[in-house]
Amino acid sequence: MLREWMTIVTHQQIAHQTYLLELQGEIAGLVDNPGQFVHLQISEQYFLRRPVSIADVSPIKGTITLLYKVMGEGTEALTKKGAGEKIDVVGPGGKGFPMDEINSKKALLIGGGIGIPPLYYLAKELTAKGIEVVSVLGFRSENDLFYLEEFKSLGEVHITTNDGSVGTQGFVTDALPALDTIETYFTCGPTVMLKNVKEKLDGIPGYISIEERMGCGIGACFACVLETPGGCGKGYVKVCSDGPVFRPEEVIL
Amino acid sequence: MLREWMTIVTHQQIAHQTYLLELQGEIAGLVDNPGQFVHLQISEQYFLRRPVSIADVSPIKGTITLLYKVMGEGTEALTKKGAGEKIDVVGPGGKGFPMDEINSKKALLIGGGIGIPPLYYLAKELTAKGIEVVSVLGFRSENDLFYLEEFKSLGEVHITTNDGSVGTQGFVTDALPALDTIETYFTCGPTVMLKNVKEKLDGIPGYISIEERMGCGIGACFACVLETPGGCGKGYVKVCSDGPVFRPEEVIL
Amino acid sequence: MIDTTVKLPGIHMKNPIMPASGCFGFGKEFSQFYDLSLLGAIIIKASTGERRFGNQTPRVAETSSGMLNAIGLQNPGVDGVIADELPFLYPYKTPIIANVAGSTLEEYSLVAEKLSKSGVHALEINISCPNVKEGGVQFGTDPELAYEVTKQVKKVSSLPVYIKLSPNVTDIVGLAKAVEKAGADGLSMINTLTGMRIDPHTRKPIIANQTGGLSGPAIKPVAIRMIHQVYQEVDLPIIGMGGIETTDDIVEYLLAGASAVAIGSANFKNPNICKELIHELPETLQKFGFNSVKEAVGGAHH
Amino acid sequence: MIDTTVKLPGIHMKNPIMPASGCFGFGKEFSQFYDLSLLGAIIIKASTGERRFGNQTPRVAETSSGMLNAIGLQNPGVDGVIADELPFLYPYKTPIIANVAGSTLEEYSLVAEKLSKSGVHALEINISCPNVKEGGVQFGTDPELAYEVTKQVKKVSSLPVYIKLSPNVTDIVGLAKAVEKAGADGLSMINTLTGMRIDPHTRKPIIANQTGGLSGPAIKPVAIRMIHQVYQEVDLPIIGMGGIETTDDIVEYLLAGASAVAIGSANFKNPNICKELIHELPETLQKFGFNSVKEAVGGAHH
Ligand SMILES: Cc1cc2nc3c(=O)[nH]c(=O)nc-3n(C[C@H](O)[C@H](O)[C@H](O)COP(=O)(O)OP(=O)(O)OC[C@H]3O[C@@H](n4cnc5c(N)ncnc54)[C@H](O)[C@@H]3O)c2cc1C
Ligand SMILES: Cc1cc2nc3c(=O)[nH]c(=O)nc-3n(C[C@H](O)[C@H](O)[C@H](O)COP(=O)(O)OP(=O)(O)OC[C@H]3O[C@@H](n4cnc5c(N)ncnc54)[C@H](O)[C@@H]3O)c2cc1C
Ligand SMILES: Cc1cc2nc3c(=O)[nH]c(=O)nc-3n(C[C@H](O)[C@H](O)[C@H](O)COP(=O)(O)O)c2cc1C
Ligand SMILES: Cc1cc2nc3c(=O)[nH]c(=O)nc-3n(C[C@H](O)[C@H](O)[C@H](O)COP(=O)(O)O)c2cc1C
Ligand code: FES
Ligand code: FES
Repeated sequence: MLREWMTIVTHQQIAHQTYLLELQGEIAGLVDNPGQFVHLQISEQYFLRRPVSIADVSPIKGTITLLYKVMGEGTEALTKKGAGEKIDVVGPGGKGFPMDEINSKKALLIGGGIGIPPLYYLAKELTAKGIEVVSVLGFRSENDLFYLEEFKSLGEVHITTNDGSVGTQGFVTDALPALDTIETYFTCGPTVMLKNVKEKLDGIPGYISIEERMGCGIGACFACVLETPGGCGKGYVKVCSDGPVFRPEEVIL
Repeated sequence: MLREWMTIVTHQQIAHQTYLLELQGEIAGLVDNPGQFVHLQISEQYFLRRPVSIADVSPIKGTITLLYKVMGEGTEALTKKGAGEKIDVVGPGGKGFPMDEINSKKALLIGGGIGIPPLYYLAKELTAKGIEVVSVLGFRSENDLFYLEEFKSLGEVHITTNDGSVGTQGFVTDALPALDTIETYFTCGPTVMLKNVKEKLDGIPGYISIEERMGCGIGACFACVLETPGGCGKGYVKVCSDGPVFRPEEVIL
Repeated sequence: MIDTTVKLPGIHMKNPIMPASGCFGFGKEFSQFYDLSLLGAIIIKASTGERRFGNQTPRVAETSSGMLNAIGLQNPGVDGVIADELPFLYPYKTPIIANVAGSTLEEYSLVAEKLSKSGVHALEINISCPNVKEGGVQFGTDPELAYEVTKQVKKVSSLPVYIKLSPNVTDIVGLAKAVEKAGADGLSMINTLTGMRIDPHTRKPIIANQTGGLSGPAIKPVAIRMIHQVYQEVDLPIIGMGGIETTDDIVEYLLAGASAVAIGSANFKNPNICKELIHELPETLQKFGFNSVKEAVGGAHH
Repeated sequence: MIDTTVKLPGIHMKNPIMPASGCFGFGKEFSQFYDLSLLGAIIIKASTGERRFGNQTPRVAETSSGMLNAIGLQNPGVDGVIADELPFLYPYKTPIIANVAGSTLEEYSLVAEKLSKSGVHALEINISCPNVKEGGVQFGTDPELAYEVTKQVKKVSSLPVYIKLSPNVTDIVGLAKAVEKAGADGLSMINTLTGMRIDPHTRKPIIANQTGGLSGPAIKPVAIRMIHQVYQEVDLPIIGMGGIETTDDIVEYLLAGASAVAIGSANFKNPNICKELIHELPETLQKFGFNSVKEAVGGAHH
């Protein structure tokens, strides 16, 4: 893990309140797995860093791509930064999806809103390993859609929107494909979604990626802990350093 | 007085750690007298505004010119702003030199360091009124010299530097011209200089412009008060709204 | 239509927004920027028995997200305030809250009594000014003295009395309960936290008085916490203050339990701030699903 | 050559800079960023008698120039700390200060006694943690309890004992004097100020525990003021902390009266901060005309 000033290579809006940010620096060479994140210092005005998933890595350009949504003051301020500017980044954080231990024929990816970005890099890595990918992506509305073509180029895609403006109206759990051939699932999104997914896909081996407010982002402050069922292990895990990806049975959501 | 976002027209370094900042906006049309100042909000990161004297006004362009020196974090951050950017300004503040009541043949202007800028606009206005101007300008060193040609175009100029690299070595009070023909003096600079000038020029009618740390800059918070001799008037004056220009006999330095 | 009106003892307000004491002088300077009749109320600078010059300068210093001040209660004395300052404010359609300070119980009583008859609408008793050597502080940190000063002031004044509490205490609820028992009509929370800055160049405190009162967004979390605690234990309306700069901040104060809010040092950053917040508040309330200010008050406790 | 060494009871330091308790875990994570042997000392996270899970999440919230935390003393218990965490630190050439917390006098004694024999160099007694329901707070706000806990810990421990004071008190000097009388070897100042933030969307406090401890530059003026006050009245070395982010800040702390400093939440903004400050300090001391750290200590009092 490093702290460095990365250079903004690209910064553009790709959907309603949604931006693509491509950053160049040494951190790009340190990414081990999809599902890892970087911790961004937006400016001196915001005391805490903001965790954002790595949505893609280009080893050739030495860049990582982030896809983020404006959720509050920090992400709003982030939109003001232009290509060529530098940004203070710590990363790559966390362990991500353990690509080495995954060995399936067909995988189901379920993402909601700002949980979708890490699944893109995951889908790329899975298909590169020859694993078939089916994605279910949930958005608020038509204007919020992003990276649809990118996901489609990697496999079957199902869309849901809260207002039904595209795809199935409802939540990701309302548009699950036939599950009989799915050997592993991967999901990332708001905690309430993760809970529903975990319940619906009970029995299928899975990986869930969890969001929690962070202090340090490196495992030192205990801001981001989750309890483990029956106090397994140490009785807790740290989302930032033990996760953000866990097996559903490892944590209490 | 207004609060407005003025546009930066010019921003350039003119001497060691010294910058010229030209700002366009309605405030330029409201300046009554030389010696008034504006109160700049550098950015959200600096809680208090910074008072800076108006060094020149261009009614045609609708601009004011500020000349400032980097003294700490705020002025350092200010140097980063570029032409075209907007800056949050309150002004014009204070009363300045009362041009209407001045009626001399020859005036002596004594400025030290960042006290020099308001004297330039003053010199212009005095010469415009047909008053002859002699200036004594004190700098730290040769590298710090600014606006020399500008002052020279308006009258006789004497220079002092602390290290003697140009002009007389020492302080402004070491290079005073013959005082017999001087009818009024005007001085602006650090308080210790003002004290010395006041003493040396005792007997000659004068105006001194004073620096004090400010809160509101508009006369409401009582941060910037000076006591008056023998408790004259209310017993105090406020530098920001009653001043920054006073008669030497009006205030206790 | 969002209802922004607030009725507190003695003060019926168009909106819950007023400038805080000491940050708005006696109003005159800010009247250059906007019509003071827009304000929900106006709290004027502290009055003492005699005129005071206050502390030496520098009296202010900048801090991270805030500032220190040690003005030292400079004011023309209560008679001067009544004769020279209040008449300017009477024509405005805005209730006036006069801030009362003193070094002794007698001084508080005297000032309160005189101001009670001056035409102002309520009194705010500053038992918490950290920038004067004697008095002031102890009244704000010792519940018995706070009780006593409230009792005395209530005795001489026919106006509603708001006690302004200091945050520099171990037990803010204890203080609030003491002044409630003594008959206070409301609370103002909070005054400044005592702080200091040292200039590494001069090796001396920047403020001539050494310590000063810390205000600004830096102290907002402390104010919110104290208001939240006091709201649960004390049955008095609270005027909340400390670092307010946005209408989101105001909603946070209302939710914590404030019935109205005061804007202090933000007036120095932006002389139009009160006007702008008053203008924006209805939209912000609506954004968060409120139809009125009253609906939001104490909302974090349900 | 600028002399940056500092000798305090039990800890001989290359430089006056150490990470603050709870902001550096037990060191492992930060050892990815730099060699921990660079540090003047290292203060580890609090240990309690038994392992604690701590509070519900969210446990942190952002504020202006600071943050709130309510971790709730999560730790593996003193035996776990000694068995699983300390061995990692022993190889580094850096004195270790163990932070001791508890809910009862007995717990403080037990933890202090065990840690005394573990190989650490000094104890820091956290009588001021605002984020646990029982204990902690009262020990830090009542001078008699503070005296008692110091006395007990001194009885069972052969190591120097630093008492970590809470800023949430009316009279910080009274607390400092009480623990001095009880035999404390030094003071740590300050812990966090208790604060709260409310989210206008959810209408609830952001932190699950409702209140949290405010840290960061927002609290620096309060820390400087308290250290300045205590330095004048109490004859104990002070480890200063609260919002330090620059070497200028460190000089300000030294001038106020701190003999060494701890860096807390700034480690989250910049994981290299301690290393960078250690690197820059000599130059900064020189800039302000000091030849050593010792020369600067208490400089604002001359
Ligand atoms: C491991 C991880 C990966 C993430 N990846 C992405 C991503 O790829 N794209 C994306 O758009 N968003 C992502 N998020 C969420 C993102 O961190 C928040 O939306 C962002 O921090 C909001 O900041 P703000 O200043 O706009 O909001 P504010 O609400 O103003 O932020 C205030 C504080 O709360 C924290 N916070 C607010 N929402 C969240 C949240 N959902 N999770 C964690 N902290 C939060 C902020 O970091 C900040 O400290 C991720 C979060 C985590 C934990
Ligand atoms: C009426 C007036 C007119 C001025 N005109 C000019 C000018 O034309 N050109 C110029 O270069 N400077 C001028 N100054 C001084 C200028 O305001 C300070 O140099 C500047 O505020 C320093 O800010 P900083 O952030 O760099 O320094 P810091 O020391 O970091 O500032 C910290 C705080 O102290 C205040 N402060 C520091 N020095 C002074 C000072 N000398 N006077 C008042 N407040 C101070 C700052 O405003 C700020 O609030 C003037 C000051 C006054 C009062
Ligand atoms: C310069 C200044 C002067 C003040 N004078 C007074 C005063 O005279 N009486 C008083 O009760 N409070 C006084 N205060 C405290 C404010 O009214 C307010 O309680 C405090 O500043 C917190 O609010 P803020 O963070 O919005 O500034 C003063 C504050 C400042 C900054
Ligand atoms: C996340 C976090 C956890 C903390 N945990 C502890 C602790 O376990 N024991 C303790 O004495 N202080 C603890 N503190 C307080 C710090 O040690 C320090 O006193 C305080 O944060 C002020 O310093 P800062 O402003 O540099 O952060 C904690 C602070 C933070 C931010
Ligand atoms: S954010 Fe600090 S431990 Fe996870
Ligand atoms: S700065 Fe507020 S009165 Fe002068």
